[in-house]
Amino acid sequence: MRLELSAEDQAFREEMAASFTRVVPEEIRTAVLEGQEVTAEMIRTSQKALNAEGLAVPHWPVEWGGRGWTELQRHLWHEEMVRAGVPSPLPFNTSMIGPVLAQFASQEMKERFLPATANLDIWWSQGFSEPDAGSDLAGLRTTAVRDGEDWVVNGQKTWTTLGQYGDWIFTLVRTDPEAKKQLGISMLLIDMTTPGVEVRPIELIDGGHEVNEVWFTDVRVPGENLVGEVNQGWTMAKFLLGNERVGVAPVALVKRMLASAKERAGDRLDDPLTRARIAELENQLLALELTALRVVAHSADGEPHPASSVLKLRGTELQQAVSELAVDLAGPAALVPGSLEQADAPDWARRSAPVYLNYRKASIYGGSNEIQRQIIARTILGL
Amino acid sequence: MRLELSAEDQAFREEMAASFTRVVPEEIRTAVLEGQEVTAEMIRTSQKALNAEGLAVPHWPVEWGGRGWTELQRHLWHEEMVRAGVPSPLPFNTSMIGPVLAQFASQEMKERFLPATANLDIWWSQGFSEPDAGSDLAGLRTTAVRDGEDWVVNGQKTWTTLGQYGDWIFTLVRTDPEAKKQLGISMLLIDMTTPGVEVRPIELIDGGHEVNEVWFTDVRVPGENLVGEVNQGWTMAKFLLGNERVGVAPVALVKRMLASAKERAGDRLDDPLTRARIAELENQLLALELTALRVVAHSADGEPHPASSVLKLRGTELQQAVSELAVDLAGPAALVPGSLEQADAPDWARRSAPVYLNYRKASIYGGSNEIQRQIIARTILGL
Amino acid sequence: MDFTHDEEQVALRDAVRGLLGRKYADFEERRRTARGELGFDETVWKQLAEMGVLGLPFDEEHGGMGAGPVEVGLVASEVGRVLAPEPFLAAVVLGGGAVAAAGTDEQKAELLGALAAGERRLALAHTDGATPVTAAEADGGWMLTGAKEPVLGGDAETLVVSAALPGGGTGLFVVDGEACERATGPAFDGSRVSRVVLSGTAATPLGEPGADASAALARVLDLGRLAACHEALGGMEVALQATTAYLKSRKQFGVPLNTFQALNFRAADMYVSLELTRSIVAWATMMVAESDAGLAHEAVLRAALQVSRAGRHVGQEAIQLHGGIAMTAEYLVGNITSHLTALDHLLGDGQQHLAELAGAVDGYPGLDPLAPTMRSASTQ
Amino acid sequence: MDFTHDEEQVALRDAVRGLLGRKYADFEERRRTARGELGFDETVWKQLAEMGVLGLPFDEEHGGMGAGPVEVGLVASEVGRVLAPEPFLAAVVLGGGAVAAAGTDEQKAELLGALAAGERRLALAHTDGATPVTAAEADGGWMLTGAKEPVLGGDAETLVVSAALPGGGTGLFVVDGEACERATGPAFDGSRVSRVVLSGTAATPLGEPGADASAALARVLDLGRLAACHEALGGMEVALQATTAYLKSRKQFGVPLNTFQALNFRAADMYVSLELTRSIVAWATMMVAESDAGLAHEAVLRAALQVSRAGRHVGQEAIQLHGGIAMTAEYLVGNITSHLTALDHLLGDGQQHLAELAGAVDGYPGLDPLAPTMRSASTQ
Repeated sequence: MRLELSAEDQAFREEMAASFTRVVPEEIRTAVLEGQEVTAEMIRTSQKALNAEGLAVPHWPVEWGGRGWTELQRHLWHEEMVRAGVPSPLPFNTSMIGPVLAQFASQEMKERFLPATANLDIWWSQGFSEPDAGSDLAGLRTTAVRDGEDWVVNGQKTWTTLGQYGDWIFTLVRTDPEAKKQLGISMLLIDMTTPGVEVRPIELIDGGHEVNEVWFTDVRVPGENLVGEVNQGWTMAKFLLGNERVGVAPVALVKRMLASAKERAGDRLDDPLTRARIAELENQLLALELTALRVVAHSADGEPHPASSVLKLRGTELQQAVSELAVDLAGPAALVPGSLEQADAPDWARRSAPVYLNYRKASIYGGSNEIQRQIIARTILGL
Repeated sequence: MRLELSAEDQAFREEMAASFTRVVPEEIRTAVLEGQEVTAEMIRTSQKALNAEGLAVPHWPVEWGGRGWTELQRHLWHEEMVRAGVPSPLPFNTSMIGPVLAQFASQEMKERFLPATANLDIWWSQGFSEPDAGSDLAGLRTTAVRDGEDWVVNGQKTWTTLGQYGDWIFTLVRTDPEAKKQLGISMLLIDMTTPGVEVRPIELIDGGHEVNEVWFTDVRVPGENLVGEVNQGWTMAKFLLGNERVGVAPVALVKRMLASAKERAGDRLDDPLTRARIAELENQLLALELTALRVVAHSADGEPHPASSVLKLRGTELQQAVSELAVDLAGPAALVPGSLEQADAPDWARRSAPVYLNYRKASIYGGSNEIQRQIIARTILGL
Repeated sequence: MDFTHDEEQVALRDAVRGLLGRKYADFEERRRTARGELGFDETVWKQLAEMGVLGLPFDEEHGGMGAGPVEVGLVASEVGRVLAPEPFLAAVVLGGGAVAAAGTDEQKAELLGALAAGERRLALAHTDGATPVTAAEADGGWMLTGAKEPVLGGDAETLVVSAALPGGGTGLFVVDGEACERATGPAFDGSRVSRVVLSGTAATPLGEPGADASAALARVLDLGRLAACHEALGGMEVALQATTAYLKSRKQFGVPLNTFQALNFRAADMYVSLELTRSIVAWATMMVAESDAGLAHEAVLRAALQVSRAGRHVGQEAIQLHGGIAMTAEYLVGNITSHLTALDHLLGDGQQHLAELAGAVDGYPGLDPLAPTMRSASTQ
Repeated sequence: MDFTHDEEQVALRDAVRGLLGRKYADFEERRRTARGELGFDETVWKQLAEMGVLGLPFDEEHGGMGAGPVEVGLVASEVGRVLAPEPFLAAVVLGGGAVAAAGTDEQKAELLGALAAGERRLALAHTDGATPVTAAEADGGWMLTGAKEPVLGGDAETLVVSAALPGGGTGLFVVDGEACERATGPAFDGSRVSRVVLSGTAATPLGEPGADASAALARVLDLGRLAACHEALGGMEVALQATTAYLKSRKQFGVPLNTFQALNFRAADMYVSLELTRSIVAWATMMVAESDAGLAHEAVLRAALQVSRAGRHVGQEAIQLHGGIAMTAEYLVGNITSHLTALDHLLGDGQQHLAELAGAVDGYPGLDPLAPTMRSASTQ
């Protein structure tokens, strides 16, 4: 057992910290750190800057821009990135479709898409969920029917995050209506400017617009846009969903949130109950971070550590708890409308309740916390 | 809506409070209030004293000593009794077998048993649970086989509370081995001095001996000891289990525990976290008590109020939380052995951990809290 | 001891439920209305006036109905069930309540009469901004300076403003809304909330000029907290109903969600929270109706603490058990959670109430809701 | 950064598990042993001595093995897994630890040598009874007066007693167990616990006579807390294993308990608690091994806080998910819960640790376990 990082990893960590502040413009990082709105343009600028330095897709295969880092180094990369206020590279590009294409696509398709994906020249959207197809995808209804060289797509996707900015969308579509459940599904890449693609906003309870419905009406997609083989979609979907290891626990994000909350608490830190609440959260967060470190330190062989399933569950619970703390610290100021041009209530207080409400999603998406408990009970405990 | 009790109920409450302190010897009530050991003899003395004043079995039919009180009055009777430190009348007698006999037994059996049951001349034990028969009794294995006028009983009961003091035991026995599950079960009263009855203590994790195994080996029971009809046992068991309405939430008991804890907290009340914890528990307890009052105030027609299923669930949770508080208030003094003749640690501190451990049972027996949630989900919410 | 409502109270509840339930049965209608320029429906407001709801707690001689906290609670609960955007809490309970508590007979007749008739909305501007509002006497009149934010329903025609008096204590003043510098917008839950800036703004003392109105103000805030409890309770009821209905109807992995025991148990825990809250809110309502101000205040804090805890529990679980659908603005349940959060922070949250209660915890052996003092006499 | 054990450490763990696991595989054997006159098994104690376990953390020149907190933790965890009644925590970690921290070389050689050889047990008498123990000098020697309770393993041959020094500060003294008025019995979890009364009892200063040993004492208490964390962790591991095994095998309503999703989810939550605890305890162990006293103390408090929370959660749920069987003294799981409760209250409980941590919460922006100071430099 040894606590400190190896000299190499320590140097790596410092290099990351230095790189992020050097490479990504300060106004973007300030916006992130202060919880202001992060625009699509900022995300684009940041990712291009990262990519130019080889910091956007380090976990990809080396030939496509990956760096061959250890899991611990990837963890340090991610944590330092969040700590510096750098917007994470767009996950639809770097964690989802990128690795899938690198694994399953033809060489031609890789060359066409991977560099543009790493550099966010293409903004990808995810087209998996449908109104009646959740975690199991068994109810998937969007169809692609072969017509000559093309596919003709009809159906509806939902919960498409940031779909309003999407250039392309990777979709799961039913290509064999006879096959049962998850069989008969293929993955198709669709240019979102194609006629018949319509993005409709979904307003959330925090008043924001971050998810969308995407409708397909007789959308004609070239046959070459099929990824891998026909009816291989479920395999790719499983690969994609199991591939989001790095950053699965929002440790650095929650640390930043908690440190900000404490900084903003002001007088309320005189209240022993508030102090105790913060100390308790800090301790839980420390235990989570140490668990994340334990997982990455011992996942070198690519096998997921059993405790990794704990990370999302507790990470999102703590994220929610810290966002709830912020609302309590804001007090009545949380009610001051964000739309007022002048107000005494600070911006963070006026944003606190929308952030709290928005983070209710954290325990729902990306495999709900009930799914996580199910995985732990079944896979780890054998129940 | 009206907050205060009616003049009649208020007078009733005061009369109860006065009666209990007058009727039951002070040394018994002091022992209860200070959490000392309450001996079987104290329970006997107390119940006989109550019975002489008509305060032992007020909920029985009037002809057998009942008082025809409203549910609210029965609630007040119970709460004042606990508040005064009067040991509750033995539940096996007054809440379990008494009402069953009054409902199902022959006139002859009623006359033979009910007065002695009310007066605790007979100390009853409960013989329902078996190692493989829990809440559903489907696995009941103790058999009674007819032999002439008698029944011959073989088998084993378990979790028999205070069975070491039992004069008689009311049992569920399988009288028709062919019948399925809960059918083919009868209720038989067995004199525990009969040859072949053996009571074996079960030591619990608190070091105490309050439950037992009761073994039956060729125990010969007169035919007249059968309650009601043969194979009617399940009906009577359901009646008995559904009959424990009064006192289902240990409100007065937990109030007494919490008030004692606060009184004993001493310096630890300077700690704002301890104060907040107590204030929170008091508030939860208040909400529970008000719910109990709401239930009894509106159960006049004998129909259980839907919220009554909340009472056991929350009542036992609070009971456990308050017992945990007491251990924390005791601190290291909780580790001072109760067996030491001299110690600086007060008795309550030395008893605090055994009490805490003992009350882990509260959420298990009498219908576990999982069963309570099941009832709420299914019966009330229709899930 | 009686936790039930009498016939008249049931009739009131049914009438309000009929009106608001019909109007906002389709949640889309509620969203549309709340987003309109006024933020609520003027016709509904008039109908509430006709039903007597806008004058409910005020004396009949001032145009009111002479009803009490029980009736106010019934209405607030109905408002909470459908998230009706009409400013009952802001205008009637807080704004009108302040006038009723501190105004002269003349002021009551004028202001409460107009309020009850649906002709004039009131609002209570109490929470100070960065510059607390102070009152000064000048030229035989009074003027106020400072900022109030947030002011619930602060776009009302007439404001009742609390202000530090020159000689100490807190005064209440009537201010013409148009005379202030005001900005109004939707709070995160859609409620209309204002920032009100006073710069030597002319004001009329409510009640006797220069007199300390702290006690009246404290009473009004308690009435506001209590009404907020009822509004929250109505919301929680509907959130649980919607959740159980969803669990029964929604299928996942080919079976209805209520096949999953873990979800059902969590719904059962929501029910437990709800029932405990129902009991303590009913009790606090009776305490406010029947007890002195000190006991009433403590009872309100106790109810509000429980509402805070239960509101978070029920609101969060309602979203979680629904899943993504409850995150959308067009679905009622998530909006209830949002509104529960707003109500919890309007006039002090659970942790603040707990701190106040904890401060007094060593002053008595235990609580006894049946005793006139709420305290049990001794450990025994 | 490495959370794994090296080969030697694994060998130590296997050896201790072999010995204790074999001896107490049948829980009845553990009960019998704990109830015997001595309260533990002398043969096992000798075997532990032969394995070097009783001198594990002490310098080789004093008869020890020169190992560190990691190795002590491994042993404590094995003790916790089977609830071995041998007084490793009391005699080695606390009693021996005090001698190692404050004794002269001569004292270390004598006392630790005898301890390591299994010839003499030590105990630390630290928690004061009603009359705190004070030290006085007389006739060129020292004597102690006052009472200590509870003293874990206080029936040892030799006691290390903390006492207020005449000139202020706290001294540590070696006292012959027979020279005290002692009473020993089983604590609620079966641990042997004593009350020790000193009435002008002759005592030998540990280390330099009259010197303040507060820092050494604080360090020993932290080592004790840390070992208790490991003991608790071992217990929790076994409690979860037993619970999952029970859920798989026990039938109710005709089906195995693991048919019920709500129970499985609760077992999953136990696993979460356990894994988080495992991480922070491992970290605190490394902190104690590698950092200065201040950081080590804070790390121990943090681990102990998490152990307190998790121990209650896991211990309570283990009983609940088992049902009645876990309430019985002859079944391991309930006894683990009992022992977890004892460990939690031995040297300060979770709430006390939290209060200490909360006191410093505004002194730094956040925690960073990878930074040498444990503090993150700034919000960024």
